Amino acid sequence: MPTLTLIQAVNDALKTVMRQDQRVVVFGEDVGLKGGVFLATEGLTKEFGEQRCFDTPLSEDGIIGAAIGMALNGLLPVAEIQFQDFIFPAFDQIVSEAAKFRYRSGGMYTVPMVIRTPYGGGIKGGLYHSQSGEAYFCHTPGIKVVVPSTPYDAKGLLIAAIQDPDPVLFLEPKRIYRSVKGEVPEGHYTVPLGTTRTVREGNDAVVFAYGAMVSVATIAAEKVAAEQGKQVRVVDLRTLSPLDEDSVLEHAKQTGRVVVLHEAPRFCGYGGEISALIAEHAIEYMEAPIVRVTGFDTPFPNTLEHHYLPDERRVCDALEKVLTF
Amino acid sequence: MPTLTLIQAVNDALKTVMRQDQRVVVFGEDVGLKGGVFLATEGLTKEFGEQRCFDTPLSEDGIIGAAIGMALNGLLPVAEIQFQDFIFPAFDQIVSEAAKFRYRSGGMYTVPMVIRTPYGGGIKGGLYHSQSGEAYFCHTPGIKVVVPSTPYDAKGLLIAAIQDPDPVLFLEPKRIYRSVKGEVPEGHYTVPLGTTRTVREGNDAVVFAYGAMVSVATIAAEKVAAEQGKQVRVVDLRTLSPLDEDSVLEHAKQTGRVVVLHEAPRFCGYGGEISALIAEHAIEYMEAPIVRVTGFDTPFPNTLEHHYLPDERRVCDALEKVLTF
Amino acid sequence: MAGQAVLSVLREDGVVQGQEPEIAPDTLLHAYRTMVLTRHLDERAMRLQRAGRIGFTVPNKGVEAVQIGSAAALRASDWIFPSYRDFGMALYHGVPVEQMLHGMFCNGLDNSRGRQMPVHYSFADPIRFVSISSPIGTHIPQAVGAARAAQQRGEDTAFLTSFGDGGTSSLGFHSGLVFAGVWKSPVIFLCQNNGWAISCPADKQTGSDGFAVKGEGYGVPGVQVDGNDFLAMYSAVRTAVARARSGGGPTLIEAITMRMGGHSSSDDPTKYVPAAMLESWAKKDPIVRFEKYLRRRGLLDDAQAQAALSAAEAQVAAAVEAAEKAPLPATETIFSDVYAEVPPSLRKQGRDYFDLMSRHGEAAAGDGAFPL
Amino acid sequence: MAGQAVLSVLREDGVVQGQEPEIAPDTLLHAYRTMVLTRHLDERAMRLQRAGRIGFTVPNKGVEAVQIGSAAALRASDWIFPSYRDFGMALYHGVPVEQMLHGMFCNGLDNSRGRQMPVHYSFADPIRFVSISSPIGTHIPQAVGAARAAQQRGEDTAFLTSFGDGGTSSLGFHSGLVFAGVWKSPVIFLCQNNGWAISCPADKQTGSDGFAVKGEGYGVPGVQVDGNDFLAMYSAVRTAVARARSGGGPTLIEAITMRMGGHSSSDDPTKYVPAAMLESWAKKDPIVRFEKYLRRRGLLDDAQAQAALSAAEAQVAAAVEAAEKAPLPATETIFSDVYAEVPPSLRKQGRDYFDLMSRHGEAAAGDGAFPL
Ligand SMILES: Cc1ncc(C[n+]2csc(CCOP(=O)(O)OP(=O)(O)O)c2C)c(N)n1
Ligand SMILES: Cc1ncc(C[n+]2csc(CCOP(=O)(O)OP(=O)(O)O)c2C)c(N)n1
Ligand SMILES: [Mg+2]
Ligand SMILES: [Mg+2]
Repeated sequence: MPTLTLIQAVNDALKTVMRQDQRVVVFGEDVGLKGGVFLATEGLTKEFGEQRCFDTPLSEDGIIGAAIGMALNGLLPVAEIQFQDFIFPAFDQIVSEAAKFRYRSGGMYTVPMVIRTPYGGGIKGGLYHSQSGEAYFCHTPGIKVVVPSTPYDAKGLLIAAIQDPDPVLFLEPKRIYRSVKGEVPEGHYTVPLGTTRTVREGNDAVVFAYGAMVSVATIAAEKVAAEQGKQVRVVDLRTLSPLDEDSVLEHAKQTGRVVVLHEAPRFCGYGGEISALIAEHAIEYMEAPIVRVTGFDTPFPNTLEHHYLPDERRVCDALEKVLTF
Repeated sequence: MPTLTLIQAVNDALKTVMRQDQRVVVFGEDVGLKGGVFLATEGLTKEFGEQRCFDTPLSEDGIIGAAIGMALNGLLPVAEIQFQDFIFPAFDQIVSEAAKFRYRSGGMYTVPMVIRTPYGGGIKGGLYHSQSGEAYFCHTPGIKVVVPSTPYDAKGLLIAAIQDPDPVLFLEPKRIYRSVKGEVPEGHYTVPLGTTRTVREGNDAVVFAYGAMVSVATIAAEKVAAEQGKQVRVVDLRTLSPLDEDSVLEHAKQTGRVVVLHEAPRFCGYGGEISALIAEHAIEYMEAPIVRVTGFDTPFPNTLEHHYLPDERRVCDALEKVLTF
Repeated sequence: MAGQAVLSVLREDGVVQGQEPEIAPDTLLHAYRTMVLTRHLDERAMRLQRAGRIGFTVPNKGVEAVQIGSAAALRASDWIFPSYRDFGMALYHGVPVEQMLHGMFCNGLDNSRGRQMPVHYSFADPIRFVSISSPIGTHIPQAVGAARAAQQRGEDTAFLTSFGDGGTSSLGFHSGLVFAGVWKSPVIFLCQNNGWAISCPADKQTGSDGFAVKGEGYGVPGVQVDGNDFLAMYSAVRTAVARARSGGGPTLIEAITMRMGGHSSSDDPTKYVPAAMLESWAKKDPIVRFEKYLRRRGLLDDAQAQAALSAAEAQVAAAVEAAEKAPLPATETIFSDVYAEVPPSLRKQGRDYFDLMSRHGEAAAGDGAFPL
Repeated sequence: MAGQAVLSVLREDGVVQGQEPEIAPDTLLHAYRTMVLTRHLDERAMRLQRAGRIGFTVPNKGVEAVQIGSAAALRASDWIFPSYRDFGMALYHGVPVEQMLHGMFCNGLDNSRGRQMPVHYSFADPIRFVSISSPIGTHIPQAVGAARAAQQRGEDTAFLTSFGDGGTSSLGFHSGLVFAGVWKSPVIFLCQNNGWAISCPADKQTGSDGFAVKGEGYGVPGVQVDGNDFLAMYSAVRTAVARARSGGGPTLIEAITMRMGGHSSSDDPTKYVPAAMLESWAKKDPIVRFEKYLRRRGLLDDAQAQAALSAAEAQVAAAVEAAEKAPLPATETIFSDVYAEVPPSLRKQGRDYFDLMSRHGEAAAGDGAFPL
């Protein structure tokens, strides 16, 4: 099995589906000849021609609006938004349109489409090349939100997303595009949407994470194991919406001590949902406060981003809190 | 003291500030001659002229973009978005611009402005005239989010919002625009942003609510008092962001039993933040699960909206759960 | 645009003054009957709303020639991305009146399962009349995307998207035209300039002289048409459709007309529409004008005109009855169609709610009126 | 637009061929020196980036005449809503080079307190050079709003907003021009058509013939200008500014030029920019052309040209040194300037973090490079 980086796995997923299904088209700003600013779409125009992988004008509203139209009319569009920070001009198309087409038409008009976009911090991108906006979309019924943290999942989840009958926002943790490597099967396979993945076993506590934070959680868990002999479970949520709530509750009940980890600001962030779920359905199992480790409630800074981004220090600190409560 | 409806109080607030401060300008779609589709701005063009209250072309992006520019250059703009459902074309301007100007310029450029918009369900408005999008904005650092539930607060909070040095999203619960009446002082006064209001005393449990849900909570609390003799506290959060977290934690600790109530979908909704706060900082005081009563995780329906909207049945059921746990 | 004349074919007295398009007499009569039906349905809907039997409606009196003229130039295999005022287009292509009424009563037989407000229709058959949403302009780039799918497959389908004068300020107008200009999309952009965006007059909507000129900035040819002239509308759209099918790219058509009622059943236009303006437009009534033409050509007489109206009345009356009798949507429709499959978490939400109802009873229904 | 000629004043050899604007010799020389400084700073920034001393920069070689020509037509009391390539405009009006370098090093003396990426400047003095953000086009309607404030107060301030060919497809372009057309805003919309939006060529950005024509749809006059010709740029903007001040409304200026470097320090333009295209544009270098003109007029000689360059080098070198020595932003700047006052909840977050640092130590800094 070839070893690929996360972004190579994305590229491989696109090629795999495009070879199998003529209906799949890939487009966005600079995805053609240039192959995307991160090279996720490299080689696609060459292999599949300009009809199937092409550049668009600089309008995210147009990109997503057109993708919806294509999906309505029999294609399987995979639109790239160059940075998740630039998805907001398309917010209306996503929230008011893509997410509501099936509902408002009683299932008559549907929009199977994928929006791929790099998200998250850690690349010295400042306020506008670092944001994690998953909560905005997870709060929007009708759209699914997926975040891979390994090359294997990136390919399998992306293929599943493209084949899904509903719109899927596929958030790619750009910080680990090239730093994470792993074995990735050739050809077609899927990782089903709507399941979590246990990254590390342990019964003393659990950390829920996704994207680039999964490895931060794992490093922290290893450290705690080494230093204190406690075994911390790490769970990669990977489909943020619709969430496998049973799995989250199961992990929470089994460990009784929970840390929730993400890069986005804390207030009304995704972590709040995890805490709230547990506080409603498993509070009687909790042996400690449910602690969130997140970005701060500020815009994303540049020079000081290493303070803003949760790191193992902060996760270890939270684990200490829940383990010693 | 005159008795006004909530929308009359909004109108009164605008007139009061406009009389005192030339810098205040009011604009949006149909706010001029027509006085706004709900008549919130009735009479303003007549009293203050077309320079200070005027209609704009049909572009929310333009409305908010222009408001930002006016605020940068010495005016105090109060922009109306006709329905909160139509704010999304301006999402980029709000989230990327208004909320980040001060931060990114080190305080050199600031945007004191207010965005007023009717929100929430209960008027048979279906998917696009009923939504409660507060969570989107509360998750965005740099913008404040305010929701009045009484005429007194509507006027006092709106005046405070207009005088605030930062951008404020002022969400008006349109369902109770005319159904709620109350005494409102003439002339200038403010209700400071960042404080909660205890609507009903009680130590057996607390319901956190805002907007049109405050009266739903109160009706449910009365019912529980009448039927079970339990006294349920009702707290109106009224400034959703930045939230008075200490007050929330205090109420939670004092009662030990918490219900969180809102109209918006549950998943990643505002209620999750309240639950999560408590689960992190006051879980040891909890004598029951923290229960959320919310809209469903679906788009907002039309004919069946009375099922979608939390009513006293649902609040009573939740209170039963937390009181008997 | 300034220099270019407004396309018109029929004088107000029904005499042909311009280039008369070739249309089969049956088609003309079908168009006429649809215009009469559209007008009648529209009036009836307003009365139903005033009587509190439906919650809301959107008047479209005065714009029948725009809608039916455009629809007549399309094939059933074409697509329409309509705005909320366009139900005449669907009627022309044979969508049953009953379906329309179900959508006005938002009942269980409504295609949207009563989820949408009245008149926000979704039809797929006999013509694709794509699900209407309230946000202005969002459907415009969608039409361009749908057209791209057809281009990709080498089909000669045409795509018509319709929006108002106000709609030209929306984001969707801009992105739709940017993409269509570059992609040479087979799309007809139909701007219904009916003088008003709620209370905002068209000349406060744009600094330009009219709306057709807006095409130029995108490389999309624009044309102004007398929107109260069925033949002119048909001609303009037919020409644009022919361009679209043959790979010639998009066209922006500005239909100049007038909204003869309020913006919606919640609106009081007397507050802002000058009475004189209404009077002058009343003389240009598109149905009256078209009828005069048909009579001149000997295609219509009193009896046939009366028959058209009676047929419309009968159809609408039967449909109102059927729709009012139809059941409400089932409560579980709140939870379905969010996704293709109801996810486990949402299923649980639904189950919990049904459980709650079994203990606490049904929710109290509201009064059903949209207050504006 | 098709029929209208591109405004140009200087031939490539520096000979005046068009209408020469009246400009004081001192102004011409200040413009020249600023162009030289801008070019040098730009090159130096690229070398700093390549050496890993700053994380990112945005080349602007080739567009100095657009920037400096425009800036020279403004008063210090006017406002600029710039794009990320426009620092030459600020230099012209006297923003200190040191400030620029602090912004490139994102240090504690940077106006944004190191919160923004390099070159996303905020200056208020001596000219309002409004805080730059990365999202394309958002600043355009803001300029229109700021202009409305001036109109309201009866001031004759002009507002210039600058964006790229790609920027014309953005939402902000549309809404900005819609509002400006209706409000007759004193705004100069400067479209820098530098041929590319990253890798997307201008002719795949729009179906129109150029970008100036886009004004018509908004009732905003448009003009195409040779962007490598300082005198033409100055003339065009001066005319537009005069219109703006006198209540004549907005103008859309398309400056036709060429981005002679990559899109940013992360971009490899050889992948998509044809070499021949670069070569042909190299002959039109705006500084060389302007220098020829000044020499012809006897305003510049070898010694003065050399002095301009040496002065630029010295200023930049000193500024680099100062900026590199400056401290990092204080950690508490993460939490300030979110609101005018730090709210209690955020203050608590900050305190908790400082507390954590006291127990677990500082965070590990990253490598400081923007990878694209
Ligand atoms: C994005 C958005 N903003 C505001 C509204 C509220 N609204 C509904 S219709 C309308 C006016 C539309 O005018 P126009 O486009 O001319 O169409 P017409 O109603 O005249 O057919 C407005 C402002 C909306 N539906 N969507
Ligand atoms: C809304 C948005 N989408 C995408 C980007 C990424 N991006 C940055 S610059 C750029 C191209 C801009 O081209 P143009 O407007 O011509 O300006 P130029 O860089 O040529 O000066 C793109 C796509 C962005 N910054 N904002
Ligand atoms: Mg209109
Ligand atoms: Mg460019």
